[in-house]
Amino acid sequence: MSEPVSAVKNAVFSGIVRVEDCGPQGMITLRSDASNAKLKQAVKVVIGADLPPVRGISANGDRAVAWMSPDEWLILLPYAEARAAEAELRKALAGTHHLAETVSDARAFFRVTGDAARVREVLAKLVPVDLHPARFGTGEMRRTRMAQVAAAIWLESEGEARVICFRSVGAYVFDLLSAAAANGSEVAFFDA
Amino acid sequence: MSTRLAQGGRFLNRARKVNFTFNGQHLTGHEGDTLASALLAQGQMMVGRSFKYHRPRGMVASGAEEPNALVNLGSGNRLEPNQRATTTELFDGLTATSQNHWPSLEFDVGAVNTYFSRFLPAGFYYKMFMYPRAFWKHVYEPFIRQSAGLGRAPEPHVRDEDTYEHFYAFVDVLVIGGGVAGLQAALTAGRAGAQVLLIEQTAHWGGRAPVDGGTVDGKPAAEFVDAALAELRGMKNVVLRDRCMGAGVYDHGYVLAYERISDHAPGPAGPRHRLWRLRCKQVVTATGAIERPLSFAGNDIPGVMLASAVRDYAVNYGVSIGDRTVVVTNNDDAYRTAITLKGLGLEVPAIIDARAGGGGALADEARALGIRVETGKAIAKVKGAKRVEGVAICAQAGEGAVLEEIKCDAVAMSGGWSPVVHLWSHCGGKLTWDDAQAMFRPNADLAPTGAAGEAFVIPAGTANGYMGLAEVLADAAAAGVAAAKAVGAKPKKAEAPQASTPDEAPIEPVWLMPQGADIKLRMKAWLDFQNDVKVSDVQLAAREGFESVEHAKRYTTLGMATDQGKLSNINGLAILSDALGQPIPQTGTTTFRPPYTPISMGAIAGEARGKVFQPIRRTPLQDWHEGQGAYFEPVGHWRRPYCYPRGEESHAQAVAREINQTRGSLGMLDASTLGKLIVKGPDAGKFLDMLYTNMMSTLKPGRCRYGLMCSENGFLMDDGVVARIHDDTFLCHTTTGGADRIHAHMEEWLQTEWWDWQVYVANVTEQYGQIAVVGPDARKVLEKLGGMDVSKDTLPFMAWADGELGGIACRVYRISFSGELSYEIAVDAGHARALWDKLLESGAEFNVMPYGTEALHVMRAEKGFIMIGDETDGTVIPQDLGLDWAISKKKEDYIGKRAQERSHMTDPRRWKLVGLETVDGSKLPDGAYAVADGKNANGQRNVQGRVTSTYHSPTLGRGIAMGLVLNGPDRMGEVIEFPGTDGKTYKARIVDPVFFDKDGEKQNV
Amino acid sequence: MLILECPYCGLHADETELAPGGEAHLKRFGPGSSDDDFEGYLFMRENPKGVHFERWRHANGCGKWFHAARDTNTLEVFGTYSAQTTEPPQDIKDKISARRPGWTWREFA
Amino acid sequence: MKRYSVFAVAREAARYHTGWERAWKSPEPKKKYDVIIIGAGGHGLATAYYLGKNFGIRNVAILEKGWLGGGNTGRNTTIIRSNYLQDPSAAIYEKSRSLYEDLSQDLNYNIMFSPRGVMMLAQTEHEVRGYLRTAHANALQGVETRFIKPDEVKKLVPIINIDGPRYPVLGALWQPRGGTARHDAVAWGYARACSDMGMDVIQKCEVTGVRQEGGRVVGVDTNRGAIDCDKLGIVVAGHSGVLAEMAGFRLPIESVALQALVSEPIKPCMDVVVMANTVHGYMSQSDKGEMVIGGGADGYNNYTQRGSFHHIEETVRALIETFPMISRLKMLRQWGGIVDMTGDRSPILSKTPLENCFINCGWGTGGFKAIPGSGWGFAELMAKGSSPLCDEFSMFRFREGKFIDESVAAGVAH
Ligand SMILES: Cc1cc2nc3c(=O)[nH]c(=O)nc-3n(C[C@H](O)[C@H](O)[C@H](O)COP(=O)(O)OP(=O)(O)OC[C@H]3O[C@@H](n4cnc5c(N)ncnc54)[C@H](O)[C@@H]3O)c2cc1C
Ligand SMILES: NC(=O)c1ccc[n+]([C@@H]2O[C@H](COP(=O)([O-])OP(=O)(O)OC[C@H]3O[C@@H](n4cnc5c(N)ncnc54)[C@H](O)[C@@H]3O)[C@@H](O)[C@H]2O)c1
Ligand SMILES: Cc1cc2nc3c(=O)[nH]c(=O)nc-3n(C[C@H](O)[C@H](O)[C@H](O)COP(=O)(O)O)c2cc1C
Ligand SMILES: [Zn+2]
Repeated sequence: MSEPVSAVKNAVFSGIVRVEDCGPQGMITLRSDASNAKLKQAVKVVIGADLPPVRGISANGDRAVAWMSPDEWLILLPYAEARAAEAELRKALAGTHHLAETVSDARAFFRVTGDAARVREVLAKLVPVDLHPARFGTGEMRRTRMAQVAAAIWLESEGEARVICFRSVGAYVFDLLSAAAANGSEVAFFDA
Repeated sequence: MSTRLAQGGRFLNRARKVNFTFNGQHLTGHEGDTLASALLAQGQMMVGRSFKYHRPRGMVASGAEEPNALVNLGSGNRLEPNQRATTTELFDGLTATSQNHWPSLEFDVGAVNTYFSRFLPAGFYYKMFMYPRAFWKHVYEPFIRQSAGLGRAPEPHVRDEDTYEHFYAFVDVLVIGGGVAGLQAALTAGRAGAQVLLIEQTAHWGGRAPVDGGTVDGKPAAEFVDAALAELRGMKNVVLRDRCMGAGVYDHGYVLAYERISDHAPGPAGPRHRLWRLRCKQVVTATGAIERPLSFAGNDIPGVMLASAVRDYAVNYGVSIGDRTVVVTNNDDAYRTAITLKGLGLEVPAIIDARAGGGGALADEARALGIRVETGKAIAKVKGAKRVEGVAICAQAGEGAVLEEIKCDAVAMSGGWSPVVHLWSHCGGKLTWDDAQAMFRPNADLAPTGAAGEAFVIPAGTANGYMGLAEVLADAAAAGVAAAKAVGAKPKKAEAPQASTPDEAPIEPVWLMPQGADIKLRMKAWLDFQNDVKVSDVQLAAREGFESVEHAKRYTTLGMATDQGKLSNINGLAILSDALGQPIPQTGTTTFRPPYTPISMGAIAGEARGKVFQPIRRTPLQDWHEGQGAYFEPVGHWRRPYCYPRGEESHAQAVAREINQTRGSLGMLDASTLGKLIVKGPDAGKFLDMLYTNMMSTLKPGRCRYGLMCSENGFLMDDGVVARIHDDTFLCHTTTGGADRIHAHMEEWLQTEWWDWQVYVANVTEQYGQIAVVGPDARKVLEKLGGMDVSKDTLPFMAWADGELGGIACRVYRISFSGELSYEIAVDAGHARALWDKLLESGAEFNVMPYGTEALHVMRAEKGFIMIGDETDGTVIPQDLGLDWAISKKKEDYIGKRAQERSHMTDPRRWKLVGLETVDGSKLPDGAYAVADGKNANGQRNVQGRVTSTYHSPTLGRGIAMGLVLNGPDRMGEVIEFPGTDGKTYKARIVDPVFFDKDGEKQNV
Repeated sequence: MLILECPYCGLHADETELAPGGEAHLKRFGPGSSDDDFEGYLFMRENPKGVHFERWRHANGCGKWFHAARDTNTLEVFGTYSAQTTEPPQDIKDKISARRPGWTWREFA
Repeated sequence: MKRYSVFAVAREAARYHTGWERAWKSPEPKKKYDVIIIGAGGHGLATAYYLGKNFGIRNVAILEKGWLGGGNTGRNTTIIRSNYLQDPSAAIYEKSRSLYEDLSQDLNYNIMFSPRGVMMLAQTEHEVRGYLRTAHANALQGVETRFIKPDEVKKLVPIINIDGPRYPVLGALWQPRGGTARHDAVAWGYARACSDMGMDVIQKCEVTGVRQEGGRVVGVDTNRGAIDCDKLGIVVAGHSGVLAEMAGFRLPIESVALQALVSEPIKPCMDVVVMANTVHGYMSQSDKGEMVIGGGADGYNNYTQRGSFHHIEETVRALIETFPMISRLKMLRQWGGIVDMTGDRSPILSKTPLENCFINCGWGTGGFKAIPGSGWGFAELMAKGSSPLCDEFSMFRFREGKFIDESVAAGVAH
């Protein structure tokens, strides 16, 4: 098998924050009724993390599960492990109505790092989301609109945000984030 | 002459000089100057010409309300027309030119209009220029247009070099206006713990109070401002922002704020403007008040200025407007100007107070300074043309009989104050007329309401109609408390600092000066300085039946200029009310609309320009296409290669080459944009039976079926190949444009109609790159890569299989849109390029070529396959296209079935799909219609069909087309006529739409 | 610029995250239905200046459809609720009655 | 009525314009009229005018709840064109456009019809084919249009950016005698002419109920009392749903906000009307110098005459991309109107389930251009019960599946 290529391979921009492509990332879309008795266990066993609460993301090392909608989760894990995990999930959920599809290649994935307030404000230039530290913190997965496309964001830690979008608009989102991070464009709204 | 005073100027840093040019002339000002104050300091009072009569215009105001002092700022890629000199902070290298004159500001040919002004009253153009008819287009309109506009239009090739951005912020309390009221409201709300954003449009905090005087807790107002700022800056829950204007208040607490980041210091990196898109739980509008001019003859002559502005220039910028300033007023506030000027050693020959009883404590103070005060008097007329030379005085109660002339070079006028209620009003806040103070003020009972029906805007200070400093602070503190409470904070009782100002005598409304001014005076008494609307114009409108204030506005253009009537509206509607003999509140105001002052288009567009104007969707092979110099066509947000021209080839030649190669041997297409939707669950088959017109539940795993989807309205909306993956899993291909639409369509039906059906849908469009390998040598090239059995028996037509090719995992569909032996290979997008490269490499011996969308279109047309968007256009049903075979007769229901039973849908006269071949082999023009005999009731030529797609077929060496024709399928062989727009008529024969390989032998090998 | 609470995410979503979907609680009429019923279902719309029930989708969010009760004249939102229901819930109807005494729903036919 | 002319203006100038008479009277409503028209927008007034002019029906009242012309007629971007695709549309819009040509003279009121040309840009291959189709259709419909090449586009509109890069201009559908007119003047001119014919234009008169007996309309209730009539025409655009409810029927209509904005005035720089539908923006320059810009419609029912700001953003960024030189111009004012959108986005000119009650609505985002033609046809429909200009626009077409859909080529409505 060839080496997988991410949407905006190795892209990096440095301005008031650093924006970079995270490279290939394993992802699985998992759909099931939240009340499915096997679901919690399946996720726990395969990913090692608990099902997150509404809008949550719960991690276990390099694996994580994010709430996407009442009957949908996104599973994050190393790229190479996605297909196998998909199969395991299917097996664990066999006999119940569910869907598990690998979507690693369908997404672009970015990391935005730097001063905590700067990271928030770069995102706040693009998403209609209240990113005030009092109301948005780590552990929350936010699906939203980023300029003209759909995206999901969360804080890995203060000073490090992650952005997921569709692969085809990866370059667009990278360019957006870079523009928002242009030197001289500090907002200083979250600094107080 | 206006000039710089030796001392004073709160805002000035006299130590730093700033160089700029005006109309090419090199001038200097100081750091802290506005362009207006710097020009005035240089004696440059006249800065432009009015819109209609090209009258000389000078500054009348000192801030955002300025109607006259508009300049072309900068040049070339940085030219900004209509920039207000009064809000333009001076910077080194600033260049400005004056507007609306030819050949020069001083000598303007257009000024002849002023002599004809008698012939050009409000609305004159509705009554003239009608005869002879042809003259409108060729004489009148060009003439009118020539004189249109104010600022210079940027050159066609101009590209703005600056960047712009947006910022989303969510706040508990937004306070708009950084005067004492805004500061106090922010303090109160901030102390209560609410999260506060305080914005101020200028570069200075404190608003009018430091200029107007008064004390707060025994100290000068300026000290209160400093202390308040210090405290606010220390609060973690408060953000302050200057040069940031509240531009508009919208529904559900949405507010736009316009931050001018680098207008005052262009150059360094970063955006020029930032548009804040705020969501606020509560908005406090502490936007202050705007002084009104008085309407007397000649009130537009340069040198006549608002009294507060005269004061501002003196105190803030150390600029005197004249050596001898006559003050004219109907209220006490203007006395402050006289007192200030006198204190600076300037002459104030008289204060003309229209009130018979005159003023209060300030009047006494003025008199004590030796200023002559005339009460019950008015200005009959201002003398001068390009500059005030004197005023003629009369009794306010009379008709203008001149009592005396006073020499002066400036007039400071005050007609009272109007609270800035714009932001309160944008989103539905109502006003009430305050008779005692002669002003409209916010009606607190009819505030704008938000998402929960709650009032979300609170006016404060002068913006709420409170004029005295003490009242202003008390009201602002109360507003801060109310706002804090509304957002759930726990404010202490409003404690406002104690303020004191001299007692003032009440204002007496003066809408016309003198009260009985005759028509000649009224024709010279300006209401709207920029648009040249005079008292007589509004009176004319009333006389002609334009009684609604909205009619009067539109008929006279009052308030429609770039200042949006900040100075003129109230005066205008008072004149209108008087003319109609009705009280002012019955007349009402026109509608306040955003933005408060104009905001740049660049800021509105934000970051969305150039590269990120719109998302461009890229397939995993996009880099390769770009590298090949493909010619792209936009399809939705994708850009798909239309063809890959080589060397000097034309597009048509490239397309022909690509087709010939593909049909002859081997071609490859990037089909990644096709939608791919996984539909899974126990009810997936049943669900797809409802979505497609054909039966999908009977499809066998491992097999593919072409399907049609209709809207509930019966029209064909999408098509594509469905593959059954497992018993409970299907993969539905959609058109390129259809992926998101059809995904949403499926979710909609599942969530809102059949929510008890067990089906999940996932959009995996972008998970896969999809490569079509097409042509007689297709199998050979796959076999060469090796890894899976792609033989006819193992992988027959309309089957699919999972496997590996050249070591890359993939899924191969044997489907064909070209009529050739064809494999569509889906591969994880991250590996698509690798597979593509391998295919190119092993296809080299077959001279493999990529082909673009146009070749795809031609090849499908040669085969008579329909294309969504060509054969369909939203009005076509599958039955029109002879696709009855794909409409299940067994199903009771599918989306669109009921609609297709309606009388017009079953009408035998619906046009049906046929092939068309020109008699001479040429290509039928795109979009041509077939004519029938006669004309319809509306005199239009009858038609009997139209071309839906048409191409030159390189395979057949002739033009081929498809079309919808009345009774078409029954008229095979008949020749019908298509008039072109080129004057020719094209004759075409009705034929079978399958032009090539009718029996499908090529694809079935 | 509306804000609606997505009942699934529990978020007050900006209008730009949402996609509007027209009148709510339409009853589908399929094959065999009368012309009147079909026309009523597919085209005829309540278009009140006042209380309106409508469909929205949290398109740039969880992707779920939901219902909103809103006043088209003041843009007040009385509440949002599940899409999987054929009628507005009683508590929302009560809330509307409190704020808009005398309002009716689908009385007019 | 005293005629308007340059001589009249000169005469009046001599006496300081004190002698002008009212443009329209301000009568009290009578007890009964032959015909009542609800709504003194362009369409209502034009209907009344042609009822009088073409059919001699002059005992007519036009009832307006606010100020005449204050609805969408007073807030639209004034584009006039007739390059529509479908026959019924082309017929009524071209009739309208041709009436506009002489309207100033006909009404003796300068409505400033400016046939400066309307250009609809083709920015995708699909749009090119769509406009070629329209051009062919127009040729057979007697509508003068032409598909032009990019270089001609650039010549006509020097400020346009034809090279993209995102959406290069591939050509345009050009209607040389499309253009604009002064929107307020259209309402005022018709009102003056109606008033002059003896009709009553009654402002601040809101219809609050439609009275019927035995399935026929007999009159209306208003805030100024009940008024009887033999025939009723409902011409209230965004409020059609509200009036239909009063009259006891439903419409395939939803009312939504459509927005527009103007820039500050600048010296003339664009001589034609340009519509760029791929990116959703259109722009013209008024005779006063503002750039007049139309935005998109909201997707939700709304009666507030405000809209959601993101549509303005979308439009402005599209226009900056198309006309880069506007980036440093400033938006002076933005506003909204409530437009009545039908199921196929084409208008309704129709009898209704209530006898003698007629409705003219559904012009949505594009009815200013149709005012004279719609008035002409609707008057005929009201007077005679049928009109070739209107018959296809029946409100019953939806149940038959007989749509008049203009969006099919690359068309849009404005
Ligand atoms: C922003 C915008 C841009 C547009 N751009 C264009 C364009 O460029 N070109 C184009 O051709 N069209 C355009 N249009 C559409 C066009 O403005 C309308 O189609 C047209 O003006 C409708 O005219 P009308 O007479 O039917 O309605 P209106 O002018 O709205 O008149 C209806 C009248 O009915 C009155 N009314 C309502 N209810 C009652 C009642 N109960 N009792 C009494 N009176 C009542 C209203 O007050 C109103 O005055 C645009 C519309 C908008 C909003
Ligand atoms: N006695 C009188 O007749 C009279 C009249 C007017 C003002 N005053 C005095 O003026 C002071 C009023 O204080 P105040 O705070 O109410 O008003 P203010 O005018 O002092 O302050 C208002 C502030 O709001 C800003 N502003 C206005 N619109 C804005 C917008 N859209 N966005 C951002 N900023 C905006 C202005 O630039 C100004 O700084 C008091 O000292 C009062 O006594 C007296
Ligand atoms: C074609 C056209 C041109 C306009 N030009 C101006 C203008 O130059 N200045 C202005 O203030 N408003 C202008 N307007 C907007 C009107 O002032 C007003 O906002 C609009 O008619 C809607 O009315 P409303 O805001 O009173 O609701 C224009 C409107 C139209 C339709
Ligand atoms: Zn949600």
